[in-house]
Amino acid sequence: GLTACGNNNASSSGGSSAPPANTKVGILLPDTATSPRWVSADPTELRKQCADNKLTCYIDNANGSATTQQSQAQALINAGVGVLLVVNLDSGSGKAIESLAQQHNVVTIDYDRLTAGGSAAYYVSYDNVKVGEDQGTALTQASEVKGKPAVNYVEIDGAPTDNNAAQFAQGYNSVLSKQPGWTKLADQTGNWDAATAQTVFTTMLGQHPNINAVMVANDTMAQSVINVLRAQGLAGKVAVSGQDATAGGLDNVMAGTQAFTIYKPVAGEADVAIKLAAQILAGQKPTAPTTVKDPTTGREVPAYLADPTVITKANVALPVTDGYVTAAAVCPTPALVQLCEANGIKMP
Amino acid sequence: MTSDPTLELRGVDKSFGPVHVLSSVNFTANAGEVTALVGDNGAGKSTLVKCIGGIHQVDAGELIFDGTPRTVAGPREAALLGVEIVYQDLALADNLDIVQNMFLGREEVTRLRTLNENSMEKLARHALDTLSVRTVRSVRQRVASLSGGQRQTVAIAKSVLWQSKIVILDEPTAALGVVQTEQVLELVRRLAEQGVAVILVSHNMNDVMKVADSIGVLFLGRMADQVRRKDVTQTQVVELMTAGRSGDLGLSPEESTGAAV
Amino acid sequence: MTSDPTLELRGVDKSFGPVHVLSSVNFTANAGEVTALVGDNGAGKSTLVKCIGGIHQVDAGELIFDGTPRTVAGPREAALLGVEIVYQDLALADNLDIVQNMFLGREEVTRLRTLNENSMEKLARHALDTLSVRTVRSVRQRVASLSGGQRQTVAIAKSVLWQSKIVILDEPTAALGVVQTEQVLELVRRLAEQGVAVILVSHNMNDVMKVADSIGVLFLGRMADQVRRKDVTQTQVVELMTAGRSGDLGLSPEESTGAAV
Amino acid sequence: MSAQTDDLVKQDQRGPDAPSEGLGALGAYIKDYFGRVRGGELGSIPALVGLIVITAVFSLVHQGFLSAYNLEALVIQAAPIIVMAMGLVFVLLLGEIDLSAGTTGGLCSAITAVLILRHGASWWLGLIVGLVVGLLIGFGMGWLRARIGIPSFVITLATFLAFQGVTLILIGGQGSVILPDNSPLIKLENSFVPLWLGWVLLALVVVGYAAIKINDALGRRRSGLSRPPFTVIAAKVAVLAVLGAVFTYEMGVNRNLSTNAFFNNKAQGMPWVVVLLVILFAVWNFVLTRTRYGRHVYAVGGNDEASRRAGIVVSRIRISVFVICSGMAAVSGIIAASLLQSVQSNAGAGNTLLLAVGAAVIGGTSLFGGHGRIIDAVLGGLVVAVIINGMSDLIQGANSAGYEWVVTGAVLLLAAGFDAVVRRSRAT
Amino acid sequence: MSAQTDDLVKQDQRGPDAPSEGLGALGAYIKDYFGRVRGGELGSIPALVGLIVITAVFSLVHQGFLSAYNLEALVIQAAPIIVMAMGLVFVLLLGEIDLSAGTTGGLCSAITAVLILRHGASWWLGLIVGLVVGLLIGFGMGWLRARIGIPSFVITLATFLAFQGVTLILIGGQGSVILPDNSPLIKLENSFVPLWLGWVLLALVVVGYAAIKINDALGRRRSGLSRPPFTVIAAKVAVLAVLGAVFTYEMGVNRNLSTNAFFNNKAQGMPWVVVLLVILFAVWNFVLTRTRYGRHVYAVGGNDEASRRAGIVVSRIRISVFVICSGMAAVSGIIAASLLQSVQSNAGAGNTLLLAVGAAVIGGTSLFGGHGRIIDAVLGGLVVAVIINGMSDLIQGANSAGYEWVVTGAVLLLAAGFDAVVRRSRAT
Ligand SMILES: Nc1ncnc2c1ncn2[C@@H]1O[C@H](COP(=O)(O)OP(=O)(O)OP(=O)(O)O)[C@@H](O)[C@H]1O
Ligand SMILES: Nc1ncnc2c1ncn2[C@@H]1O[C@H](COP(=O)(O)OP(=O)(O)OP(=O)(O)O)[C@@H](O)[C@H]1O
Ligand SMILES: O[C@@H]1[C@@H](O)[C@H](O)OC[C@H]1O
Ligand SMILES: [Mg+2]
Ligand SMILES: [Mg+2]
Repeated sequence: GLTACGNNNASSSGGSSAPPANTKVGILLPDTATSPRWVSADPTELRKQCADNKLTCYIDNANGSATTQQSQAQALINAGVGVLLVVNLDSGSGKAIESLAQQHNVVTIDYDRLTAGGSAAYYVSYDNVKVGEDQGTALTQASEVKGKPAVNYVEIDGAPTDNNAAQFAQGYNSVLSKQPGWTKLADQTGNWDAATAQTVFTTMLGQHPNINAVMVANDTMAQSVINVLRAQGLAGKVAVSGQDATAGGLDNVMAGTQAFTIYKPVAGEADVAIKLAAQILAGQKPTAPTTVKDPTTGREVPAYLADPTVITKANVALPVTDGYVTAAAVCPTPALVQLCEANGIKMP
Repeated sequence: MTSDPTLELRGVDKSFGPVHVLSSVNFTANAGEVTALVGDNGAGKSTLVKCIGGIHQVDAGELIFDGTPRTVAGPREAALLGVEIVYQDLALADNLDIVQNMFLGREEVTRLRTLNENSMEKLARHALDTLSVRTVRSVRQRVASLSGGQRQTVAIAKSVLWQSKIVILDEPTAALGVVQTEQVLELVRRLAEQGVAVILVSHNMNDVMKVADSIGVLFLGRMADQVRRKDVTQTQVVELMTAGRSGDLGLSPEESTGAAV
Repeated sequence: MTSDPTLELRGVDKSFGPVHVLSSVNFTANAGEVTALVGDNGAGKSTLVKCIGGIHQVDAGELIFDGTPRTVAGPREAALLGVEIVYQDLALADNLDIVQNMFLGREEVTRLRTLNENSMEKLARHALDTLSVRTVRSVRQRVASLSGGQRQTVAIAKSVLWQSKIVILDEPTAALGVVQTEQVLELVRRLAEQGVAVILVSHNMNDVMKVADSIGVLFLGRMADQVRRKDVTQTQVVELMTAGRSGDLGLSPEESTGAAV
Repeated sequence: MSAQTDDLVKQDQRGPDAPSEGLGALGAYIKDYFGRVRGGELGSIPALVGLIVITAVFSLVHQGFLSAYNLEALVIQAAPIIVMAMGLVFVLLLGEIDLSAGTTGGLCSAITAVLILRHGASWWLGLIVGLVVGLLIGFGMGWLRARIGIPSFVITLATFLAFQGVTLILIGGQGSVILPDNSPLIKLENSFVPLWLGWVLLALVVVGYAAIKINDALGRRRSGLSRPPFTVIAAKVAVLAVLGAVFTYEMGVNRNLSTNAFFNNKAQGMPWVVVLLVILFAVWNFVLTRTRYGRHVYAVGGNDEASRRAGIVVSRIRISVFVICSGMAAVSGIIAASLLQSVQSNAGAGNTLLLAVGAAVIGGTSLFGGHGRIIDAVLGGLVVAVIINGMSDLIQGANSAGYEWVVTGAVLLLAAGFDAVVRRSRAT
Repeated sequence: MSAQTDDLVKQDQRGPDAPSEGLGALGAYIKDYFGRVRGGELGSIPALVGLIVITAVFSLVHQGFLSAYNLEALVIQAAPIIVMAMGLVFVLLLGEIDLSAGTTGGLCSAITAVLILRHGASWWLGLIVGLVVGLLIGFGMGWLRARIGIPSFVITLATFLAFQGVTLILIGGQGSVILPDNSPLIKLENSFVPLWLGWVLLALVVVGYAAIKINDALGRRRSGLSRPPFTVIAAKVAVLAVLGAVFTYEMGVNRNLSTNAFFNNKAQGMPWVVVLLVILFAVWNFVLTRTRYGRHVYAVGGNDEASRRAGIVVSRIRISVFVICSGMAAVSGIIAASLLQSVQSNAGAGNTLLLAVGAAVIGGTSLFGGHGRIIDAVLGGLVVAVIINGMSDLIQGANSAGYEWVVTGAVLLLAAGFDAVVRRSRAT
């Protein structure tokens, strides 16, 4: 029998000892381009949790296509899953999947991204607005700008098609716009894409050579910003933000060319979500610690929200020690191995 | 002559970029007559035909139909003026079959506006039969698979299905066999007898002398002369073609050497 | 005859899907002779030529070159066997100029392996001159802009630049003027005198009777007969073409009506 | 008409005495058919065989691939691809390309959705505006191609980009607009034809098909032309009836997998979109094969200069195919919106267009103009849908996206390779 | 040679007495040139004029567009597009398409990066393996096209998808592989030719160009053929020298924007990639215009049946253009990696390919085969790069992406429309 784990506030509503009739869980991941997490951290952790909870998990990635995700959902329902974890590509297609699932009595959980107007039973995530706020705050704390009376900054946002990007922007804008002495010189989208971000930032820098800080939404795009700064001899002199604690991002943090990155350990989402799924399959109806208001329907969606961690040079080793990224990925060359060791990342 | 010629060209000029192909060409074709248009290779015969057909626009000069000057903006306008042309390069759609090609642009339809395939198929076969093509397996064959002569026959048959005032045939018998050539020449005469103004472009002097009433000779883009058949011998025509002049016929000596190329 | 014919076909069959085009065709061409290949439209002449040129593969039968049976897998193999062909459909690349077309596949190069444009341009111009084409403005003109006859001249000039053992001309004079036709016929005789086996496909019986040493007559895909020029009259040849037989020449009565179509 | 000619063109015309029925005629017909196939006139055979092979393979490696549930999923997934491919066939027939068909569909469905949701338009008004915009877009692009002479690749590359932008602006930062639950637009892909009506419709289709074929044959007989034996017609009608019946029956099975005792709502009957597909197929097939317009499309695609000389207004034909293509793209976009019950801000971007063109090409339509049929879109669209559907369940796990891409590419290549090898017999 | 013929072909050949120098000859040459232009032989004029117009517009609406800083940015952004377009020209010359050139580039650069970073390969070994993989990919696709007969659209659609998958699998969960800072690969786009060397290279190019032109003219004179007057050659060489000098000078200006007094590391000199571009241009231009191979590429593109009959092994030519295209795609991918100093898991996906094809087409290359030159890739690539660069800062704000897409599409269309209108004079 499956026993509910208590450490994540998920409490059982009924102590059933009979083995669950259905142990199949479907997991729909969104894409591969916006963040490496969907290819590495999430599936790895989810799979591990599934094994621990003796569940059969089917993990699909929709490659950024809502149609593909829809057909994957159908295939999973056809395969007989009892719970479906959905990381939607947008609320609309997410909602379609959830109503499809509901038709077939499959319980859905919004994973990482909330499906506005959807019918998910739970929402498990990091708080994206909070992530944005943390990004904004951390940027103001960066050594390159800290204490300066006047700071010129530019913004490079995520993809306008991604609701999370809007929430991140909402978060960091709420912080930066209130920061005394901070002036926003330009605001463009980098589309979560390295090449776009690089073109955009090249032009920005040409127009505004006196930039002190760059509010860039994730590590992939931050790398492009740093490339351009480096060509101008400005890398390390301009504060650059990030997100996702990617190997490259951590390298840049260690090298001092990026001020920080945001670490969202998947365990915070994956462990909770899978345990939740196990409980649902076992016939329980756990009570969530909090709720999040669905912006379209106003429904209070039961939610489990984890807190992100800001990673600076000081705690740069954390994602590696957690196993979120491997030391080999962070330190691929001899020069980086040295840097890693100096920052407390031990090579295996 | 009391009535206007069916077609008259006056001072037609045509260049392609730096290349002058036709220089002030005059030419007439009368109803009920076969007017031959001859000239050396590259003299400009096909270009002249294409100007009449609206494929090319003339740079200068007039096209006069039944006494009225007209601009022929395109093949549609030419068709409306009653001009029907068999081009030297045939212009068939390889992906269509014989019937489809023969009725292209003039498909017959039923009362429901759907294609009347049965009627077209019958008419097409009949038209081909009159031209003695014996080896065409089926009129539903794609023209891509036809032999050179068969293609030519399809193009000719296509042009005679319609009631036209002017029929222009640009080297229609080039690829044809002995019997088929006879048939086409017979057809040419028959058309003329029906009152059509037939213009025949040909290199075959025997054929020209046999069927033409009038002969226009192009020499390096100029009209060397247009003469009545009965007034000339074959030798004279050949001389006109190759030298631009023959005795007192044709261009003046200066003109014939300095002709635009 | 002591030596083998330069080219001999034995029992050649060729169909396209359900269409039988050639049925057990025999044919010979000797060095130093002009062998005419005649027949009605669609009789299969061009198909036969394409089989020799490796464009089509025969379904059955033998192609014997100088006494040795060979399979001609493609145009390259044909060229290696010394066969040079002017196809009825000319096959020129419209986007290339005259020189480029004439030397296509056999470009001359300098010691540095770069194209020797100068040498090719001179040779091309010379070859065209011998064919009396007077209206070609420049040998650097794209062939797309050439007149029908000019295109044909380019194709012919292309084929005589090379030392070949067999030269096949599929209706080479169809689009040519009087003078140019003369030149081509002269060329044909000259080639034969140089020991080449020339095969001439033509619908012009006058030309055929004038230059041919031997005449093969195709009738609906069968070889009605191959005869020596001196043994026949023009009327007999035309009869063979149109009926498959003439007196005791040609197919048996049954064969000539039941011939495969 | 000389007797001799009659002899020689006997394939065209049978005299009144020639058997046009009976075993002899049937044998001749079949022999002729195989002769044509050997000669390279393969029609839909390669695509059909490819479809059957892929389906067979997937249903072997993948339990439940042929379940009623998945069959329905397949149909509704294939629908937008097929519809877009149908429109593309017209453009491809002229040797043109429309890279923007996908984003045009996205844009039109976005317009429809935004009108309905944000401006309170009724669903049919939204729908009409969306479709009209599609037609106008097609007209604009066709005009630029035909009158200004810009290559269609560049025009439609520009609109491919631009429409993505417009859709994004329209839908805004929310990522998608959700159609109201009760909207008839959603019903298209998510509601089902009542069982009895399904059978009635099938009967109509079969009877209609039979009537047309018989009428054709009688017409040819009246005109003294050769015609297929009635046995052949009967056989074709029978095949259609059987396939249709199997499909209708399968779609009649309750697909609701839920074992839950609380709910009892059944999912049975074919999705309404099937009816739309049948209608679109019939209409466009009719247009292409039985009207002057369709004939002119083929002619212009085969030889536009010849068509011009035949008096066809080539530019008008050229514009019209873009109009049809964009119009069908709009329909396709709306079907996709129905499938997803919403419109994404990146609707129609990505591989949508490439897959639809791929469908038409696999079906047998040439990219060089002059060769293609509406059935190509249907068969090719089914092939693509089967590959995508089959794929979406085959590979699981961390890098599933990567492997799926690889396998999808490989299967696509196999399907096309198979097709090519079969067709190659055509080349001598 | 008859005297008469000589007369009539006088444009070809001037007798020894005809003036081949002096004002008369120059006048004749210029007149002939304009005659040809009026006749529709426009060459690069439309693309060139388009480029100038767009550049002028952007530098009006957008301060600093022509600064040395932005000029360099433009060049390094254009480089991968131009290189890919150069390869595509070969494929397009045969009327084929390679939809996978973008993802091939991505894959090859991923292989190079992964080899260097994860397997400790030296940079040149990684580079060579990446390039060789590119060539092999091209061979495979060419073989499928030429021998199996699958349409290239479908083959390369399949590989477009598949290579995206392979790259994703290779790069794996990290999202990107970052090239080591000191890698020579990074230098390509980020390091600069020393000023003196820049001028030396320019001198070499100018002298080389002049030498070739003069040698050609002398050769034609020796063969008794007409040749351009030396004044024309001198003028062309002078234009090249002046443009080159302006560029070299501009690139010699210190582009460092930092006004900081503590540091004075300069950014000056042209990026190394310019040298690579010049070499690639020279090589491929030479191959296309002066070798038998190049001639055969044009011939097969113009009329493959005629080429076959002329003894050209068409399949070999067909395979070779895919090899060249994929090889150049690999080079392009590596340049892109140098630009981004990393390889992303979605490298080369998205619009990369469409923009490169658009570049070639805007430059003047036909999609139907037979017409195209290497300079098309350069000019068209610059047009596209200017549009993208000019766009990247024109519109600000959250929905800027949408507007940018729209404007990019619009500008692309304008550029192409302009091009088309200019070229249209060709049609009568
Ligand atoms: N589009 C074009 N561009 C440039 N020159 C052209 C074009 N079309 C034709 N010409 C030239 O115009 C001249 C006349 O061509 P045309 O086809 O009218 O000759 P023709 O008298 O019909 O010759 P033929 O008897 O060989 O058919 C030729 O020298 C040809 O090269
Ligand atoms: N690819 C093909 N498919 C089907 N039938 C073909 C094909 N090629 C030729 N044919 C048929 O074969 C027959 C012979 O054609 P061929 O071109 O050899 O005739 P020909 O003797 O050269 O005639 P012409 O004098 O008209 O040039 C014709 O009936 C033609 O329709
Ligand atoms: O972590 C981010 C994720 O939340 C977002 O959806 O896509 C981009 C990533 O950087
Ligand atoms: Mg002509
Ligand atoms: Mg022939």
